[in-house]
Amino acid sequence: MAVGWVKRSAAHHAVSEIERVEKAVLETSRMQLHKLVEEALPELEMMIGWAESSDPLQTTPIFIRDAKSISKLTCGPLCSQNLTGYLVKPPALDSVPKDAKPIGICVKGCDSRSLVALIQEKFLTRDRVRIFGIPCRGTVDWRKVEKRVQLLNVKSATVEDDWLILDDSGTTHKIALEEVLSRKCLGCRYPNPVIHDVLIGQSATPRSTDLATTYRDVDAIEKEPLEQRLAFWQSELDRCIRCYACRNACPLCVCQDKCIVETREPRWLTQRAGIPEKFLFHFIHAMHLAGRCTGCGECERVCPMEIPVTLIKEKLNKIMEEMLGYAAGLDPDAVPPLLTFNPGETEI
Amino acid sequence: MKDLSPRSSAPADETAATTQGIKIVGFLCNWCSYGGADTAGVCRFKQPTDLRVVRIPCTGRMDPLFIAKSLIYGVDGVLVSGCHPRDCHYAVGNFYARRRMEALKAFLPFMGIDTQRFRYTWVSASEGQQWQKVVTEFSEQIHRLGPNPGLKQRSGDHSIPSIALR
Amino acid sequence: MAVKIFIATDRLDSVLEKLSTKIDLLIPASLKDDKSAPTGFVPFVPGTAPAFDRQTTTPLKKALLPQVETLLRFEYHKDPQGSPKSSVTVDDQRQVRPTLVFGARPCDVKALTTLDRVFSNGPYVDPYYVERRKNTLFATLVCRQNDAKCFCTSVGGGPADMEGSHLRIVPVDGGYVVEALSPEAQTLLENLADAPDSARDAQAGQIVEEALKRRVGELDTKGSPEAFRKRFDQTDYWFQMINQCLGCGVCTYVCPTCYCFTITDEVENLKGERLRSWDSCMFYHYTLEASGHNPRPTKLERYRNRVGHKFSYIPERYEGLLGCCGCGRCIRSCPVSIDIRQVVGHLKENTSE
Amino acid sequence: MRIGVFVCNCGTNIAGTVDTAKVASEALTFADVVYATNYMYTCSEPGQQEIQRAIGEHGLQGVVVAACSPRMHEPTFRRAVEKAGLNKYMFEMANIREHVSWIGNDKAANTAKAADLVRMAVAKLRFNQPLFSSKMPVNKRLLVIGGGVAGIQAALDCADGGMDVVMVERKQYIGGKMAQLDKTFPTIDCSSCILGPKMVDVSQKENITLYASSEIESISGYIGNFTVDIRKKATYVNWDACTGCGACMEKCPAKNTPDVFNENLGSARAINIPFPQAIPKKAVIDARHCRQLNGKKCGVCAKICPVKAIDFEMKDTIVTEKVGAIIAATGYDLFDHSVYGEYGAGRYPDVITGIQYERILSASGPYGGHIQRPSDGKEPKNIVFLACVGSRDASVGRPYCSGVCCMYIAKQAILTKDHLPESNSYVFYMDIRAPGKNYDEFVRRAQEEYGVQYIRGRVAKIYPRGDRMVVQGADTLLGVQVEVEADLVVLATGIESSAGAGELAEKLRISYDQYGFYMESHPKLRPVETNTAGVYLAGACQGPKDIPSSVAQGSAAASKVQSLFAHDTIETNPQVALVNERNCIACGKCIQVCPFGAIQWKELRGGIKKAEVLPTVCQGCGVCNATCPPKAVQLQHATDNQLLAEVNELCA
Repeated sequence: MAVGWVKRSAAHHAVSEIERVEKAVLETSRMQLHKLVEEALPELEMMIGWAESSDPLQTTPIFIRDAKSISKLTCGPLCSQNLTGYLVKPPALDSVPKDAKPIGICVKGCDSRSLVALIQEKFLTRDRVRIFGIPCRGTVDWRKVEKRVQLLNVKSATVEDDWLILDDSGTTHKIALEEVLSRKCLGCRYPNPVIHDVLIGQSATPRSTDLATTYRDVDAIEKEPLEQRLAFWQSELDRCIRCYACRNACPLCVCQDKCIVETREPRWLTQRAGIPEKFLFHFIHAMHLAGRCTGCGECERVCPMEIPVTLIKEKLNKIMEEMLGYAAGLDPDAVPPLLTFNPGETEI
Repeated sequence: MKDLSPRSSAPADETAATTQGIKIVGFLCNWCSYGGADTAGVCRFKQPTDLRVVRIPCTGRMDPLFIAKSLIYGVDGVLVSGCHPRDCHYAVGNFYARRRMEALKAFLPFMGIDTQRFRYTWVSASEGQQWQKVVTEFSEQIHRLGPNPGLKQRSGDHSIPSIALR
Repeated sequence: MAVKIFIATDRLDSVLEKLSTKIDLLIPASLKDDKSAPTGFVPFVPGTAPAFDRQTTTPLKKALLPQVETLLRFEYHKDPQGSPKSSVTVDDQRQVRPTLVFGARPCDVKALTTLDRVFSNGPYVDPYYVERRKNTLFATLVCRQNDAKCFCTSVGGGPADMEGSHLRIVPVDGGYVVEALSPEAQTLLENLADAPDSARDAQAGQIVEEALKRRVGELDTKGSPEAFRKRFDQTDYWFQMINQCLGCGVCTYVCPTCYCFTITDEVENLKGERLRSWDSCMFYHYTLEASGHNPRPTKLERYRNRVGHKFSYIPERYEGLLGCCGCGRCIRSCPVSIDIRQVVGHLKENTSE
Repeated sequence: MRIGVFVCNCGTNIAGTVDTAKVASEALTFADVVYATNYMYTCSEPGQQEIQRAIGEHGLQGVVVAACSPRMHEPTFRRAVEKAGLNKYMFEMANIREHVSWIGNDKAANTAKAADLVRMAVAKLRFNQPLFSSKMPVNKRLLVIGGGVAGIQAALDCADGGMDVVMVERKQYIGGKMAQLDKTFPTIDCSSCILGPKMVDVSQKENITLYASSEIESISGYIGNFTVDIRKKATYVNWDACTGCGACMEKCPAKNTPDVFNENLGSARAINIPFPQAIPKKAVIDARHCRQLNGKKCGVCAKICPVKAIDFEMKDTIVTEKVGAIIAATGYDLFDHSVYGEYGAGRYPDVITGIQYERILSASGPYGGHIQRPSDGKEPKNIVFLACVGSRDASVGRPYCSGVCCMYIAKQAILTKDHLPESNSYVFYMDIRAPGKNYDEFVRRAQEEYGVQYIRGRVAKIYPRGDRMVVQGADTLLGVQVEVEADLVVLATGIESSAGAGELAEKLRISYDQYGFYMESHPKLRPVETNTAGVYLAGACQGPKDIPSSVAQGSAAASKVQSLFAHDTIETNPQVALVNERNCIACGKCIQVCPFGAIQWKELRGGIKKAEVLPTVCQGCGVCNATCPPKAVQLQHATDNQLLAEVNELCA
């Protein structure tokens, strides 16, 4: 699991230097965030960030309009949600007039790519957002934590150095952060926001700089024979309960209520709950994101049935990178590759 | 009309016995490949009978989801054919289609669907012989693969070994 | 004297196998080969390891209200002249086999009381539900460990609440003490295993005692129906509480008391079937009217309805019964950590403002 | 829906290998099919009447005909059902002839396939909606792009018919390649004598607006309503003032300006009127060679010009014209023979091209019509002509025949003999292609009357020996190697598409082949139409052509335009995309991908944006439909539900 780190021992050394002061940095980052938001808030319509929830292991998105609430803002490895979807999905901003002040938003590296994609697709103009970029060393997957230790009533969760420290009804669990990071984080190439107005904290070192590391899980699937892959996906997708959390959490699934998996006009899917329906639903989700997905992993994070749905999009992302040399969410002026063409590419 | 077909390339009769149950859907653009299929017919170029053609205005109309839907729901093969690049009736429809279908082609096997069940090709309205070749080859390929196993696994089988991810 | 047996942990599989010859069994189990994977109630086949250590990810309700069920099949018949649909045959035959749910949790079983009120107590009796309900027995596990998201006693249940259960399963050292709570359950236990020794019997009794006393959750739902009505039009409140909601259907699909459904006819040529499938009030299409108008156009109205339904409309309609069993699944599964306890709890705060 | 199915026997064409009665009886078992029958010839008058009778008798709301290709008879049957009161789009065809009966002999398999195709057609028909055309006005002005002989012919025909014509020519003169020719085959007519009057006509017709030295900047709109931006390139001479007196040319000191009109055989001046009969007869300054424009002190022309027409500050300007139809007549270019290293790759001055030889032969050419060698001005004795230089040669990417070279070589050889009776002409050729009227006779005259020596074979090498060129080749008829010492070698360079043809095609939204020639709608039956309504083709832009064919096509295109302009309005095709505003999420992807610019933003009350299809611009390709994520854009008559219905029949 930690191979990526061990391999690059030189980088590792430099990184751990930073991590030694991680807790302090985290605290400082949080304070820095509070200070910057406080300064900026009068010029903002609203600030979207993370706040602690009733579960210390998970944060919840928060929408701040008054200075009183700024103290609730937090940042760090427990802030897993990608907030950018709120900028474009109703009704979060229905009450915000289009000519109003900009909206402040906290983004991690991966979130910032979603933002770029949204700007690129003109759902958003750059001047409508004030971007508080937060370099990220990976976010905690609470399900991985629960698989390591049985938790009853977590009172607090803190990150110190390379460790996640939990106080569970008097018992203290010390878990290596590396072991409980989200799957998508382990192949992350863009831990630092690619677009931002201000940057909070120190920049992070990418865990991957090559396709092989980023798409290691895709390769793991591809190593299996075809029948095995089919069996794997049938088994995984069979668990799908069609709650559409993956779709709704995706910042680029902009159709939302008009999504064709629910409409009758046109009618792509029936109400049947067979594996074909589930396959087609996930095909629709994936194909609609082909060349657009920024790999933020929200779809997989929110799945109550723990289906590795991001993996499906990862494969398409890999195809786009290998076939067309395109990675989404990096260049606000680029055209998504399936919305354009090149007459010359006879052998793509 | 005189039968112009070269006798040697008439595999239909021999394969007819094995065509039972195999169904191939062909999405053909109205301007080129549908015309090419017509030309092949006019020239009496014999072809296997498994193909069922859906006429579409342009391969640009092809949402890859039509292909995915067909294969997921058990059609044995999908053949998409349109105008040659640069000959598109709508100038660029097939350029869009090419990228989208290439992406799908690379994607299908990841989900466990045999990419050999899907083929796209360019055949003009005058290329009757080429059409015969395409249909014959693709039909034979699907026959070699046999019926689409589809998503036969029963819902609720939890014994499938998973693949280790990070 | 109630019939009791002791099933040693290592004998569990064989006992269940024996039991499954008498009645179909549904047990909580992992939904893939990996033990830590999401769980749900699945038909028992020998070798399936029951997951008694934690609450299932998907709720028990699907045993009585499947996610999708065929209500009826129909076929049109044409005469040789092709007159359209000259006759139609309908097949609504149902086969419901007696089933025992082995290892349900008190909260899950408690939730069925809400479903019962809707489906069996009239004025519209749902034959599909009723038939399954009649043929389903529950062996309920006394809940020894709740987590931070459980709040069953806040909503009228409890970790040892056996209302609606036919058997009680008490996890003790080295196995389970299973006790019949109804006459039909007694016959099921016959010749299955020996009675527990006195030490284990006593331990079981002690565990039940303890569980009966345990308070789980601190939510106070008294006055919620009225508070909800006052809050109904306070958009700011709902914005503040649940603006982070994604509008997905996780909470409703994992909820053991949510029972909303949709009915569709799936027709192919002359044959068709009428399907009933779960629906979710969190979905746009749930209230979409044929005109195109949607009375609940955004997630604010939809989430408000979900809270109102569970904590105001149902209690007002059914003499204080709540549409919530306190299992905490919606909190556990919510992708953005919305805690329904907070939303309901805050209803009563400063309602005058 | 009450659906009727008509299965055509097509004599024995279908019934020979398909059990049509069985297909019909099977169709009766499909839902909604209330009537099904088979008929001998459904497309015949009685066959159509049978459909109309059944529509009335059985109250049919939709009709499926299983017969030949819809590309053949769909319009026939649509008219038939329309006459019986149905909307013509409540009709579907199953192709059981070209796609079934003619391609297999297994009757059982064919019958099953035919039944499947009928089932799919019925399934689609259930989702058909009546569609209605709308009418839109036609702007009766024509744009002709290219002022060669094809364009001139088209423009004059339309202008004679009373229509306004706008002609755009990128060179400073019209007349095209024909203006450079000396004589024309097979009649040896003087090219400028027969073209000249037509050019003068163009300049004198009041209803022709000529933009020379101009190019198409952009084109928007659609049939009946195009808007064209034309870039008038800076000529540095005010043409309104210029009288074409030529005084400037005489005094211009930039004497080393290449003479493009004379194919660089001589030199011109930086300010130039290329030939005496040029239309328009206006001077143009070549900015690359003008001393004044290159920072040197000069301005001689400005001083000399009696009407003060010189304007060194002139810039390109854009003018906008609105037209209802466009004829592309952009002509051709000649193959650049420098890729042939074995022929000297353009290094030898006495190895010239056919068009250069035309200029040499021309009395208004660089040598005043005297045949002489470019190198030393000597009269040549032995002249060798090479056919197929850049034609029928796949190795240089030109596998096609240029069609005119055999003829112009014969003409040039004949003219050579006329000019220089003592000379010897040799022609190396692959095959003689002379299929026109009096063409073959003409070639024979060259061989028999004029003693031109025709050698069948390719030339392997051309190299200098002393002041002569050695042409080495094979005579494949005699099977011997041949070597000719030539004073002058003429390469019959082939025809290739005009430079920039591709870019213009993209502006016109028409397709072009791999060689850059524009694609006609149908190679036989729609030779001057393109697949973009309102855009027509004339001349060599569509493929190599000689003058008679180009003129004929010019007239043909003009007649197409006139029949379009005979109507005040045109009916739109209702099989276009349509936005369901309720489902549109305003992502703009359809606008981004539409090849025709047919989708635009529309603002509803409250500033809500939605996509809107302009039905008159939409060509019905469906790229938007495939792209739209919520499928709010649906291509009428090929909607998702319609295609899914067809696919679903096969999934069962």
